[in-house]
Amino acid sequence: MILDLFSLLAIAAGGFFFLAGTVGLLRFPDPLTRLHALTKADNLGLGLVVLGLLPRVDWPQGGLKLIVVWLLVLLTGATVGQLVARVAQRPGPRP
Amino acid sequence: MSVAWAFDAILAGTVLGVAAWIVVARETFAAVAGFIAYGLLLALVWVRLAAPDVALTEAAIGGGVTGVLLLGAAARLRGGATVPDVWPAAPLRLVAGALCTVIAAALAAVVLLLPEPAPTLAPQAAAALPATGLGNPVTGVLMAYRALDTLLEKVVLVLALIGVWSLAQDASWGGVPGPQGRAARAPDALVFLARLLPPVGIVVAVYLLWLGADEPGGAFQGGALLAAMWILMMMAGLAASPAVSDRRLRLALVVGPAVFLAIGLAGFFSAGAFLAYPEPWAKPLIVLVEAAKIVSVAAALALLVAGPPQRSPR
Amino acid sequence: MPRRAAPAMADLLLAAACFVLVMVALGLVRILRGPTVADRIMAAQLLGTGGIATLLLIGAATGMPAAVDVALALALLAAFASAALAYGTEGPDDPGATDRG
Amino acid sequence: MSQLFGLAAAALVGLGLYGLIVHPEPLRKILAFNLLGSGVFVLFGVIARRGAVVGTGADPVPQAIVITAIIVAFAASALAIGLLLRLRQTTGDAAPPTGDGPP
Repeated sequence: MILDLFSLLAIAAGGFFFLAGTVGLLRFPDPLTRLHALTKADNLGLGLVVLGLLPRVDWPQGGLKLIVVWLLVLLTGATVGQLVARVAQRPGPRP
Repeated sequence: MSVAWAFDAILAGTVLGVAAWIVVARETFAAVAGFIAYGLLLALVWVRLAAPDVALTEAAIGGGVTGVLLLGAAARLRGGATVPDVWPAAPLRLVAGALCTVIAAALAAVVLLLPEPAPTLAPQAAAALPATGLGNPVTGVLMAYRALDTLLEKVVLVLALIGVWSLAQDASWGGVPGPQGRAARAPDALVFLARLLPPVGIVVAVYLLWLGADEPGGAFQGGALLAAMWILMMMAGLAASPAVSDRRLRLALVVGPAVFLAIGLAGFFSAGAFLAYPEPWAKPLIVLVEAAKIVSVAAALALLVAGPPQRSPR
Repeated sequence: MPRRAAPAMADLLLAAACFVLVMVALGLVRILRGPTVADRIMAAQLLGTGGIATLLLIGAATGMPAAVDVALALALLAAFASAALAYGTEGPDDPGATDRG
Repeated sequence: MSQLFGLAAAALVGLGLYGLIVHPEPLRKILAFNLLGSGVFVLFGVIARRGAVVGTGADPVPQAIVITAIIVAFAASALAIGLLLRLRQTTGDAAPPTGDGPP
């Protein structure tokens, strides 16, 4: 019961960060600020959802796989962020 | 109805919206970006349809490898003069639209009027499963029940590759695919990603291959993932694209179909039929074929993306 | 491996999946409309992450253990797709390529 | 429940066919053709889902056929794009391979 409550709280918090990421992506004025908003959804949104699901899976394989997924997204997210920032600095049509 | 129904409705609506965008988008690059998103969304649809094997394939092929193929084509086509945007006249478009609506409506009617109870081959497939020693019915169907399809499909991949290669100019036949000197400009972040991702990708691909016997996964899914990793390394300039005439490359391409065919022919003697497996050896043989297949699938997919040879052999 | 959740919990998990999916769908507007290449890559990245979250939530709600494996593959491929979007936009003879489509 | 995806699949086939017929650009025709194909695949998926029996989520036979089909569709797209690029190379930039119809 307490674990269920924990799951729901963590997942709800994760959902909030996805909301923040999407709103930022849609409303922020230029690519670099949008990138700032997006990374929050990437790292924290998924991280909190994974955290919320951890008590609901079998250990060790299920839980470890979940954590691996999150770590992978963290690493690639940071790297892709660099790529995006580089692309954003190219000359091109501005919003 | 329920939360599950609401989820499916949102998902179906999003997929249709993206599909409509792909058709009407003005810029080709935007349409291709939409197509990548479409592939990832379809993977969710397949999970909802209780088909994780297909979801893995769709994510890897639809979103990943096809996406790169189309992006490359869009970038290369962009160099020349712009294509005159001659859409058919409005009445013709209207007729085409009406025709397509009729076809879609007919299909929708078929979906709504599907026979009840649904015809199914699942019991037969499940009954044949113990003889193969496998736990994943989809792999069972691919490798035993419909093995001929799978074998021919390997051959189709190789034939398509021969087709693509034969489009090369005479001077570059047997040469190296891809335009020259492109990878030299790879940005640091891409190089880092190409160092980071492939080791993980290879582990996941082998894991999927191993898992394929009993859980969703298999040689196609693993092979597509391997191909994606190889393409990433070629994009970053960490791996040179191989010359088409390279003997090791050609060996990698044919090892899958060849092992499959050899074991299939051996089936005449050991089990009395083409592509039949002798009972106690079924599972090890199938795993062997899958292992050979993953190499060929990965090589064929990556080279199909790389395209015809464009630089002459040294 | 996720176990099948109790009905009430399953509905809540699915509702969370719905929510994340709607967020992703809204974010898709950026992949479709741009205006810059960077925006499209970011939206693809959000789609990847959100898709993984949705997948994990569905997997937990309906007791489908394979969903985690699909999520693992998706994590790799979303990064691959983002890299391809970033790099594939540069044509071979066109170093300063911009989002001309 | 799976009927919903069946209807979506029917609409996808219609959309893809429309794009295939009316779009002037060959690359976009290839894209549309892929949409059409994916609609057919999802239709297969719906039929597989309906054919589920106790113990399996869906009938494995259509699933296996769809996996094969996805790979073959990719091979066909790659060949089509190869032909398209070669055509562009041969005809040169001044005379793009499109007119009123497919090249």
